[in-house]
Amino acid sequence: MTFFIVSIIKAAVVAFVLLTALAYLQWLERKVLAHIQLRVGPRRVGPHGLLQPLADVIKLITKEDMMPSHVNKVFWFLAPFIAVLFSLIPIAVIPFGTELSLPAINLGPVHIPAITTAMQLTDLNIGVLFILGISGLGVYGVALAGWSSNNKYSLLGGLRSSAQMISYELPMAMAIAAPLLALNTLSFRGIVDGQAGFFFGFLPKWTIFQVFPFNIISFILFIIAAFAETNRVPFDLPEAENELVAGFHTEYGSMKFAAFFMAEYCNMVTISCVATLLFLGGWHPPFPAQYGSSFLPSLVMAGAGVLCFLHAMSPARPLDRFTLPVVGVAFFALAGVFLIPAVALPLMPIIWFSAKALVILFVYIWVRGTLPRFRYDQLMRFAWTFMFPVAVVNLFLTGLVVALMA
Amino acid sequence: MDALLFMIFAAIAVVCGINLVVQTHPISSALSLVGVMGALAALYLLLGGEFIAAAQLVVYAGAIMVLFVFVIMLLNAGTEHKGHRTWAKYAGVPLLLVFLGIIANLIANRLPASENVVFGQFTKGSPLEIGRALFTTYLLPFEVTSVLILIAILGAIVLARKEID
Amino acid sequence: MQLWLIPLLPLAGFAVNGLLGRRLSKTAINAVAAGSVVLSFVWVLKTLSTLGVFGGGNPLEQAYVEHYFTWIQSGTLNIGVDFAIDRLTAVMLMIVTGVGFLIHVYAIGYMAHEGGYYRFFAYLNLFMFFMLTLVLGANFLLLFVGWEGVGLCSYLLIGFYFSEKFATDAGNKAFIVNRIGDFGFSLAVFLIAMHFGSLDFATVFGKVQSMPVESSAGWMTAIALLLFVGATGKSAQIPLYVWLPDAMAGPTPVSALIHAATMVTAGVYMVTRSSAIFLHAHGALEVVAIIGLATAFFAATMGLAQTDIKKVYAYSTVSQLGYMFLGLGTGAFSAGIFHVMTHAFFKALLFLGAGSVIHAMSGEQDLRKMGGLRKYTPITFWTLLCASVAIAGVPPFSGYHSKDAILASAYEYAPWMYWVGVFTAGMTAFYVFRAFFLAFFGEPRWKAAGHGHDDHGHSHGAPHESPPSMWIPLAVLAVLSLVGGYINIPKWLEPMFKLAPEESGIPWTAMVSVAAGVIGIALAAWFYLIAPAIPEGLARTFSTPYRWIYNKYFVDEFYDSLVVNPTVDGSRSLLWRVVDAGGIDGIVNGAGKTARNVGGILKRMQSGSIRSYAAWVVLGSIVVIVAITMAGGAR
Amino acid sequence: MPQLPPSVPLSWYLALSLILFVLGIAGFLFRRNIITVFMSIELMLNAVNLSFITFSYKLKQVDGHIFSFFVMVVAAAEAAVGLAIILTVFKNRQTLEIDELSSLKN
Repeated sequence: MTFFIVSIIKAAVVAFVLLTALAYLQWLERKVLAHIQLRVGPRRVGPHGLLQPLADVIKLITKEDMMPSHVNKVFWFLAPFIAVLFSLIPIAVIPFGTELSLPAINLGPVHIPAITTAMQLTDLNIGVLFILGISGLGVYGVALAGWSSNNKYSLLGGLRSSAQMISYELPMAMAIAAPLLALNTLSFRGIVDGQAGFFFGFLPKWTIFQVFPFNIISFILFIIAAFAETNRVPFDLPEAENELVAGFHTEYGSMKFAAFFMAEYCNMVTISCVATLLFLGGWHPPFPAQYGSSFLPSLVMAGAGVLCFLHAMSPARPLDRFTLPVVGVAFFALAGVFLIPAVALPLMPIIWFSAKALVILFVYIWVRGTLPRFRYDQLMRFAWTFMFPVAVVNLFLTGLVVALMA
Repeated sequence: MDALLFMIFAAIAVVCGINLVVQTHPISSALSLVGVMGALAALYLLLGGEFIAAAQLVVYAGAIMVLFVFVIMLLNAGTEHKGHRTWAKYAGVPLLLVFLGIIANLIANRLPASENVVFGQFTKGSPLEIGRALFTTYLLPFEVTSVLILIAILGAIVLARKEID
Repeated sequence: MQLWLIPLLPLAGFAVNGLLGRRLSKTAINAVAAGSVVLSFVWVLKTLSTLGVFGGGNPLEQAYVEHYFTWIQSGTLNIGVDFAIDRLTAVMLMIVTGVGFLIHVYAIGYMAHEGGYYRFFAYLNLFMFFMLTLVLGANFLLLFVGWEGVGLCSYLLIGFYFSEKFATDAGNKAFIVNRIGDFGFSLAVFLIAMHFGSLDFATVFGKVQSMPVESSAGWMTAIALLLFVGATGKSAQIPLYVWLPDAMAGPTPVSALIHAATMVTAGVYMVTRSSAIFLHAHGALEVVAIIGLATAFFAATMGLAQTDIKKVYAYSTVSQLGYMFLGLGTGAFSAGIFHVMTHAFFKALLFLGAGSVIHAMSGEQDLRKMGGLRKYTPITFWTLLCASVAIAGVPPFSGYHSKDAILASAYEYAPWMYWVGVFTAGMTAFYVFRAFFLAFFGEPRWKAAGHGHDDHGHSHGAPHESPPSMWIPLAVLAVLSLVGGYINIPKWLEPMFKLAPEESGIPWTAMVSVAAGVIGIALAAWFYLIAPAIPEGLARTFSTPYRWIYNKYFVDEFYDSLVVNPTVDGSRSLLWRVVDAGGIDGIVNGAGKTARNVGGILKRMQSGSIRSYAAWVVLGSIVVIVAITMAGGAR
Repeated sequence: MPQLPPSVPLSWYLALSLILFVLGIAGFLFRRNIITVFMSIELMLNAVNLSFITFSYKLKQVDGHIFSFFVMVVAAAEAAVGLAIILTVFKNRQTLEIDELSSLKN
């Protein structure tokens, strides 16, 4: 019985965190893009536009949800849900940290037994394959949306995305297979456990450092394929606005449009988590604890606090003189909290995990702000004449090395 | 629990299968087929076939059916209209019923009383086992299949080159 | 010890030259061809030294076997691909790779101006591969593989000048005649597999030795005789020797390597290898001895009157092979192998020398158009002299030792054989020196006759000495054929063939044979140096025997009228007109007609609509399932 | 309401596979769109796979899984070629009606 309750609680927590993260990921993207382009970005709603996502959600909900007359109704309705569904499912098998154990709590009548649970919804021992399969299904949403909108731009977008996703699934799968050869397990938890420890005491045993240098290559391949799988710049052909208006979601408005948006960001998050788990050692710190890796979060927090105070010295808006110090104090408080071992120990893994994932997400945004878009034939040629052969050769060489070392 | 899951997914499979047959639009048929495949994947998991379940999702639902949908969109095939009737149309139903009856009879009577399916009893379906069997006992078939795939790819390219460009 | 490297290196050379030769430069082709062979030669040396052959002690008492993989596994019969080295194999390996290497080097100079250069060397390497497989193979099947392979290569190389009709004909002849022998051989192999349930040398001979001589002499004799049929085919014995003289149509290095030094001795090797079987079948041994003797004698007589220098040496080869079989037949296996080695030296040298002469005469092979070459080609002269004295059995040169060993055992076996052998030795000395004198002494006859047809692509005035790549091998072989007799093969083979007679036989037999040789030489000198008129006179007085000899006893014509023409006519009239046109075509056409009629009926079912097909399939499957259920198949 | 058994007998899976197979045949027999027919074939293949897996469970051997894996691979190849053929047919005939593609006869 406790299992069910715990599971439900975990699911609720994960869902909440994920959805908030999605909303704020979008805010982050706008901010980073803005700074890349020397703009300021959202700033009006809340301090530094921190409430912008809320405003967006309200706007999207309250917009009129109109349905074009010429669409194929069933699928037109179905598509966004499919997209969101298959982008949300994979998060279920992604572990965020090690075991979390809470002591038994007695509050008079209420009695909660001691609980020890993994920071993960479920640990399939075919987790990797599961994610591959589900993300493979994600294409239906886009394809159906494109087809059912009964509009040539959308149709082209749908066709493009389906072809593109099929093409890039191969190199992606192979790039994933290469590290698995060394780790030889398919359960994410097992994979992360296989990356614990350090070479020569300082270099972490992450996958990318393991079968040098082939896993680095497969990591790069994986990231490229991930960009294509999530239809992000420079591979966002399905929604290339200057060719196809808005591609597969031309005909969608309000929440349905938001659903596609959410699906895209959710896919980004999932892929970043997978990359973190497969290649960047999951929640293992980048350098050993005796070099003080456990103090790093506190340091970062403190640094952020100091930064806030410095900004408060020369405020961009009059209000900042009061808001920024508050934020700074909050940061300092957090830094202090992270010095308490009882809190730090369980939280540390999550910190590292999300830090790595955030780095990859930042790369996503960075690339979007930097690179131009491919042409469609270039995209396909790149997939089949560069990615695929390289992935095959890389897989082969990795296997060779692993076999020789075994 | 197992029974419940079986019921649910079997129901999904059957409903989607019927839908496949009765729907007039290829796209709906394709999607219902995807539904069948998903349900079957779940049933495979119940039967302990982890790898096959995943492969079902990746290969069938993720690749083959996407290809179908792709082609359907490409040809933009509309709903079908009444064609002239062949004798098969009349002979079909009785034939099917006879077939169904015979096999059902075989399953019901001829099969020995089979034990219940309990989830987790059969553990040989893990990727490890499959891989071992695939690369030791079934190595030659495996390689031959790879050749087959290669030939299929070449054939598909040769056939369809002029269409898609 | 990686025995497989030995044959595989030449195979690699064949692959490179055969596949890329067209693009490679001549230097590269030479490097690959000769290099691969010298590498395998070196590997042979290394292997033997690792086995302690060159050291003291008593190495290789029993064979060293390497098993690579199971080739055929059916029932109890289990044939593996495995190589073995014992003392016999060691000798053969040394001969094949060593002489082979020398001849490769020679060929580089000799073939310099030929077309199809890379083709030639590819074939040569392939031949080396098969020959080494033949020698190394540790069971009859591998032996047979090598056997057939060398046959193929000899066919390819005899017909090397495929634009010339006579060359291709000679190739076909060699191939077909060998088929007859191989047929016998394969029958023997089947018999062995049937009776011993294995083809491994060790197993088979072990079983043979374990069983008493008297019992099962019948099929043992059959096996031995069938094996010997194979040997007669490959080693050009009566009645299957006819292909060897024609085989001279091939390039001279081929004649030296394949048709003198190595391949033709395969038969001797095979009989020696299966000595256990022969020793259990004395009738067969007797047949071997008699056939060998007869071949030696008649071939020698034919050699007397040949005018083509290579033909002379060809017949001498046949006759020497006869000697070897005489030795085997009289139980002196080691002596036979000894003669194989010495013969490899001096006969290869004779052919190479002949090649050098032909090279000098730019393609002329007719002895009557030569003469006086001594001062033009001194090296060839001296080397050929060495070879001639060696083959004439003049002590202390190599030919003397081996031939004497054979004759000694022949005397112990049956004196009359010995006397015939001695007479043959005399004839051998005679015709060899006849050719020698005709070629090198007397006044040049080639000026008058001019050069014959020139298939060397470059014509020039006076004969010229050959390039070093040709005369160096000559020199090496000359040395070998002079001193080769002191390599005491019979002693070395002692542990394998207990029955080998004492090396120092009755001394006077040796003297007599030597005397015969000397007499032969003297006669040759008298006839062709002092009084050149005599031979014509003799030919005129004994015109009938001379015509017989000159036409090789009309054996070819005899075979043609007896075997070839009947076969051709029979197949044309009966097989083609009646069996093929009537029977087989009738069957085929009938099948076609029936199919069309049936199809005409079944056509109705084929409505062309896929769904009806599907319905048919369902119907059919229902029927099948019901049938199976009725039969109780589906439980 | 009737109480569900904790687990179902093996034969139910076979029955399900049979039903799906028959549905596939039905689709093959009664549909006219060549792509739908093709999909019915895939449905049949899936049904067979299910029975493979089931028997593999019964025999406690992995072979059934291997077979169904091969079936999937072959199905993939078949889909690639078949769809290419369909494309060609459509290009030449501008139709997917199976009854109009009966040029095998005359």
